[in-house]
Amino acid sequence: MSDVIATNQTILVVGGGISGVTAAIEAAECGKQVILVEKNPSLGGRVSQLYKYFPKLCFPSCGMEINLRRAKANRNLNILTMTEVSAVSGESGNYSVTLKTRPRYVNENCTACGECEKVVEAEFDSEYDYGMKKRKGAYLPFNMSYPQRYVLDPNIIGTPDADKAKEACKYDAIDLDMQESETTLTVGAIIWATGWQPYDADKIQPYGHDRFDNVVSSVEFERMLDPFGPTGGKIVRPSDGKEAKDVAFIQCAGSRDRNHLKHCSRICCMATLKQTTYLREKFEDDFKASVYYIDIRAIDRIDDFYQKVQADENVTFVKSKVASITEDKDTGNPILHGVDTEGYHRYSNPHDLVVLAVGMEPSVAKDSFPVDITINDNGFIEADEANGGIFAAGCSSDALDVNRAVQSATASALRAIQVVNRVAGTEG
Amino acid sequence: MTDANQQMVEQYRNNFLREVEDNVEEGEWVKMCMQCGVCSGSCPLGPHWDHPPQELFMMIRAGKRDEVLQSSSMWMCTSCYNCIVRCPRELPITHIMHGLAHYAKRLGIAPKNQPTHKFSQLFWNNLTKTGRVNELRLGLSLYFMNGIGEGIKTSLKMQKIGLGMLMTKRLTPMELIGGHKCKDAKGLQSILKKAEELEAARIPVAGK
Amino acid sequence: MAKKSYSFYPGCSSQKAASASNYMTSVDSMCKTLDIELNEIPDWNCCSASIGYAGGGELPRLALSARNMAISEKENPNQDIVATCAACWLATKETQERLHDDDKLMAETNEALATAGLKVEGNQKIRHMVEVLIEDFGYEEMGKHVTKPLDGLKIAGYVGCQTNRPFGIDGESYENPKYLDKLVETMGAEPIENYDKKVSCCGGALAFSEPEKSQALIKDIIESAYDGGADMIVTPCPVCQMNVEVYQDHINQKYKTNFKMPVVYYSTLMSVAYGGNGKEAGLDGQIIKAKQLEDIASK
Amino acid sequence: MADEIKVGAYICKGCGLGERLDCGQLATIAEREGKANLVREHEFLCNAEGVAMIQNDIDNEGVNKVMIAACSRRSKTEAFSFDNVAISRANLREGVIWVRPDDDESSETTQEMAADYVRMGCSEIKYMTLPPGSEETASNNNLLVAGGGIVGMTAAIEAAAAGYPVTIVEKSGVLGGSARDEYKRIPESMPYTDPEDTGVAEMVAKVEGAGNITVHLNSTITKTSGAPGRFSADISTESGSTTTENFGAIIMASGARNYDANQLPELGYGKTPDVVDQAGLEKLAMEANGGPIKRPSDGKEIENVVFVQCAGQRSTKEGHLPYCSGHCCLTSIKQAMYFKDQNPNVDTNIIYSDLRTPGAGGEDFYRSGQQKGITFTKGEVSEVTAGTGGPTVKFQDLILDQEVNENADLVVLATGQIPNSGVDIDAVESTDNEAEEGAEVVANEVTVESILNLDYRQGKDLPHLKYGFNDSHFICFPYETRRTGIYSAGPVRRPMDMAQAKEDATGAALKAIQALENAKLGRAAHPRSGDLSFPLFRKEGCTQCKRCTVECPFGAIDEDEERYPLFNEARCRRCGTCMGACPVRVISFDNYSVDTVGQQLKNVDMPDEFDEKPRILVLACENDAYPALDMAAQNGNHYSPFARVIPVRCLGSVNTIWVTDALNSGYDGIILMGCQKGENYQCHFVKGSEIAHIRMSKIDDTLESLSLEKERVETYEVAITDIERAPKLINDMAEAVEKVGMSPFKF
Repeated sequence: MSDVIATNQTILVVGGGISGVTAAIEAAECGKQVILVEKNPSLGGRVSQLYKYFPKLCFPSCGMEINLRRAKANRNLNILTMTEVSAVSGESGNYSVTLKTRPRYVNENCTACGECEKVVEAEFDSEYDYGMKKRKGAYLPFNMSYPQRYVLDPNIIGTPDADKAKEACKYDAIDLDMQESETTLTVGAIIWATGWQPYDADKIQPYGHDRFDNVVSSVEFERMLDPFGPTGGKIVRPSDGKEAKDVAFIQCAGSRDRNHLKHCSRICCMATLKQTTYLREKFEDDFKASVYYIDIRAIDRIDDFYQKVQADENVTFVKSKVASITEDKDTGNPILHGVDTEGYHRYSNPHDLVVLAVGMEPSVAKDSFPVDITINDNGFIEADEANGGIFAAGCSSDALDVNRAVQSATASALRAIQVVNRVAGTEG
Repeated sequence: MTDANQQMVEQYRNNFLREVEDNVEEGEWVKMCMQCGVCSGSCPLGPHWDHPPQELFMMIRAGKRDEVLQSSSMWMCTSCYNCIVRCPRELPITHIMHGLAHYAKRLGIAPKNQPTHKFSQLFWNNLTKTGRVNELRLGLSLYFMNGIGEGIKTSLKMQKIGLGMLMTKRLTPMELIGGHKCKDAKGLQSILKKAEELEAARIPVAGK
Repeated sequence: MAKKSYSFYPGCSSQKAASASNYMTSVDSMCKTLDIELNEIPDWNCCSASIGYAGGGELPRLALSARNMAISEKENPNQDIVATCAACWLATKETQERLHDDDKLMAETNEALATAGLKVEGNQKIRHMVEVLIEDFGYEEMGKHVTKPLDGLKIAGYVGCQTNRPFGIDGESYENPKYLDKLVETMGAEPIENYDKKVSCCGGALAFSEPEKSQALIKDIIESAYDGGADMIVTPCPVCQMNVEVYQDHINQKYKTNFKMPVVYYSTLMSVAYGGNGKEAGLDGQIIKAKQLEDIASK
Repeated sequence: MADEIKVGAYICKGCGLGERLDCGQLATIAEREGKANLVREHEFLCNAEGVAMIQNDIDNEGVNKVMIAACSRRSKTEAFSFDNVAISRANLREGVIWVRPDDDESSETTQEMAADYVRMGCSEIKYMTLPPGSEETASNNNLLVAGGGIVGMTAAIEAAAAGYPVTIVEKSGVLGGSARDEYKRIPESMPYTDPEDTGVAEMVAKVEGAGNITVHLNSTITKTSGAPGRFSADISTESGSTTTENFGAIIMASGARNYDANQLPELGYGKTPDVVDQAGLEKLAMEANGGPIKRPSDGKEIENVVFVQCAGQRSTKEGHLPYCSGHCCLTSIKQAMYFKDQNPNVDTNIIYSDLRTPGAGGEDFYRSGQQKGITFTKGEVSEVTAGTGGPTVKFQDLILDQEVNENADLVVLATGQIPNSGVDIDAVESTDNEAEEGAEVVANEVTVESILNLDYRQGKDLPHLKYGFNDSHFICFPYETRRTGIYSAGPVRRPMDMAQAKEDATGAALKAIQALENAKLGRAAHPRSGDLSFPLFRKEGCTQCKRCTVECPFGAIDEDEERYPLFNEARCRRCGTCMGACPVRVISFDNYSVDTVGQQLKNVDMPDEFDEKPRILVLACENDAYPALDMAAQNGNHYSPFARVIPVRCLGSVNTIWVTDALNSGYDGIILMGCQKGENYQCHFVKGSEIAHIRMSKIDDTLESLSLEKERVETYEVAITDIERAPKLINDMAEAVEKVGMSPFKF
């Protein structure tokens, strides 16, 4: 990391999800010096874990390919993975930031040939697959990982696995002596794009995500569609591997709920509508989808996607917040209990599988920001003069869909450029 | 104006909502309901409600005063608190149900023969008398609350239980004469009297 | 451990020769073992158990619990108020919360109390006996005193409503609290895994006024315990204990079942496990005899 | 750069290439057949030492063209990027050894595969030259903003704050747009509980205070020509005087107008003054200015109001808007608060079907509305009638399941927004399917007058996407319009509230700035950002068929006075669709031409018919199909050793001559892999894939004339996720070839 040069005309972007990557590239393509830090081993963020985007049903990796090509081609852009911001001081136009980089144990010699993965035995829960699948102790996070470079799990360091991996590497790419390193840089502006994490479904006790196999979260369901994912692209029940053709979707799972997240996470309705189309994709006409909702928030132009799904006779909508889920012990079917509030109809509906449309929670907890900026009580960064040269991009500013997140990221790039241009103006 | 028109004017005006806010325990929460229905689905006696809580809240906003206050629904509440802990808007639903029931009673328009309505009153009378509940008296008065004939039947039906309780010393005939009580029952009653006065002052029973 | 003293609110059902008098018996012997001193609140009164609301308005009902708190503050200063009855605990704790949230209520309540020369501040902690056991002693400490582990007993931990909602035991979930299971384990017995009626309502105060409705609920609670292979049900609540135990004959008649499921208190289990005899454990108070416990107790 | 060409060919032996392949033979091929002037093998080419070796050859050996035979061009891109030299990559890893089994019977064909890729790499580099960058570099830092509303002013203020001078052209006589007609705005900062001042005044002050913002009021843009870096715009005042100014980039912030509520007689609009739309209520609120709001008909203080959500919206009814306008739920809550804040006893009932208050602020504001006593009723309004005691709203309460007639003092209809997106240039020759008809209805409505009056061959305004909005079609790239250097922002792009519109304006300003910075360097904008190549045009050969001007997805090509195509390089996105379109092949790029591809496929070694070694040509989109094949390789999905894959910028750039040449030179099968086309197209050059499919539909004639089987040529839509399918398509072709037999055209 010693090779990183930064001045108070440099823009620091924190977070390598689609918002951070966008902000960084847009700024760099305006000719600015940009440093992008990501705490995970690869860029990509949450969207890289999605099967398709709504409403176009296109693939996130497609946009990522373009962004990666833009990034590779741009020499104004300096990308640091496995790196976090541990401290920030100073003011707009002159910040001092401390970056902590965890050891990857693999250097730039890595050709991603995969020999190390073959020989390592230890397996761990795959973060990329939300623990639904195992990965080796030497691994490439996912197909499109960038940098296209392997990682050693810190837990195998000091075990025979580590030495095996080292021996297997013909390119002297594995360096078991790597240590956590820390550097302090000067930057002019900071774009905060640390994004979101899915709300912990286990906390929504009445739905028994922690007790019933066939209750999954929407992000877990999304992973099922990945041909390389935990189920090889099949929509099946975790309990018995049977195809799940009768699926219930529960909206506002953790959102709009003062016991959980007070805010509306905006994306969940569209995500569910999208996921009903997965069922049609896989099972043609042989499926049933039931959406339990309070309000369907298919906002603005894309309301027509909602209208399309409504027209699908295999999809039904029930205006009801499901009260509780019990499990039919013989079949493993989750049974949803509640009241359809449109005219008061009580139901106890069994389904093959239940998908909880979990909400968006800011990844960085309100009290653990390394710098004092204005954060609202939902945990999102407010647009506030007092934040000086620090600007939020994407889901660290509010619960946003991809399109709006990129919009916000592009805007944040200009705000950062205003700062560094001012600096340039005064310093010439 | 014809009744129809009169009714039309009343509908969806907030007169009744305001009445509830002013006079019903925790009534000011009613407006916060977003009609998700989680309370209705969470109630163990759910199937027995003519109008589940969330519907009652909408009825209040729609100005359906009589339907609400004369309903037996809120008397179905078993105080299990399922609705309260699950409500995404943190409405104290259990208390609102108790409050509505009490207010209906206070107005004298609660359903006359609703058993819980009666029992609840008996319970209150029983405890305020001596300051402590006298289970035997409560039981007997309960059995006879629908008249002698009914009472005999019920007590016969309950006899076996009564016996079991007697034999395990979890019930004693001695309760009929004397039994447990607060020494300072007078003091307690004066407290309750004062409390009732204060409440009455706060809640002038709105006639119809 | 040094002696621990609490201001005690037994509640109507726990009085001598009342429906939960056997609860009291077992609590006494449990406390003896754990060196807990319970100082009864002098001249305490009924809390109206979240059912008196037809006759009693908000303020009068709050005044009831407020009186108990006021006396406790005066007679047992600086002691937490402990209740063994779920309803008593809940009513008192709720009163404290409401009085603190609403100054007007607090003022009016004190105005009423003043007529009997009382005044409430409501700063004493209001706790359920189970809280005391878990927080002030802990499972390990409770385990230390076990002399007759309840080997081979399979017990369904029926938590019910009011010890669980809306306050519940700290750190436990409303939908799947584990503390009774842990306690059962601590006493050497085997808890029923995922007993799915664990927190279902028994019909509570409606047992009298709506017997059919509440007995339908009770039926499921017992059935599910049988399904789980339980020898008996344990509960922390006198209302639950009474309702689930005494109506089994009625239920058998109505539903053609043949339930004979003993329903005991956690304190019953503890008293036996701590070596108490059947009398001390209040086993003679079981309408449906808890045979296995009696055997262990008489060993 | 030295003018004599010196090709350096570098063959990597890392990643198992050394073990799996006879690299010596490959080196010989590069030298003998590939005519490389300098050939080197290296154990591990991408490491520092290997890269240094190449750099050294460039610096000291005069190597000016580099052919790297190693991994895919998508791997180690940074390591293998050298200044001032053309580079080609032969994909021996993902393209060969990773897609072939490591066993003896495969080794021969695997080696042949590798050999061909080396031949291809060498022939490609021979015909590549390093693009110098367009001479058409123009430098102009000024931004033109069409529209002086909140969006336009925000764009101007933000761009100016970054040091770029801005000119605002506003049709009306004042700045502020529709926001001027609003009493207050939806809150934009915590605690999100109360309506806020619109902030228009201070914005106007900022605009006027800024030294580098010029405002033209009562003016419109009557002509726009040029390209990023050199736009020229005629700005005309009502009085008719016109000034012409030059700009680097343009932001279109022409906003939206209110749906005409007169189209909703069933909801009582126009039948009584006591039924208003949201704009009408803002007017009443401004008149009341904090006092009690009065009823239009008789000035009576309003005691109860009913808000009807989705009025004429989210409906497929004739004349209604099919979309949701996004802001109306929040706006109605805000407007109900106008009443509640002034007098809590006023009854306000909002009748909605889905209450849409997304995000953190949205839900807080909704809760605040309830706190203030606004009643929310899930219902369907069927009719509003005028009556003596005020209008009556007839609706079905969906919760209480009852029909209600509510009498009100005032009824507010939450009608929607219609974008001022100018002329719908596609509407004319629109051959859209039924599904799109709804969209057309709206589109035609908004076909009023042009906003930009572009002097472009393809039309006066930005193409509309749907329902008249000229949004970007791309989820990940919301600003990518089809007119380089012109960015739309605000409700003209998609329905949005004020807060989002300001965010949007700021983003658009960034893109505009970026566009003019790109123009200074003559480099491409998204998606081929930084590409310095540009279309070269050999006028002599041109037959003026106009295919390039018509097919360019970005309207980059106009016609000069002699009706020859006129390339506006700064408008070009370098997809090569023009190159693919040109029947006489007079269009090319320095580093991507009919030859760079044509020579590759010609230089593949073609075994004779009886060798039973067919050759299958795969032309794959570089952004989706090619990465899919790479990832297939990465995951060990094997495919036929007879395939030869060439990445193309876009299927639109595929010139049918390549297909005919391939058939003539004996290829047995040809596969074209492009992106999804149609309504949800995924082609990054919008039309490329679609156009290619149309072109290829005509290839059958060619096949017939050569008396070849149709099965020999297939065109597919391939997504980047088709990691299993892409190899399968190749294998399917191999099987098909086996069935129909070898091509007779092998000489």
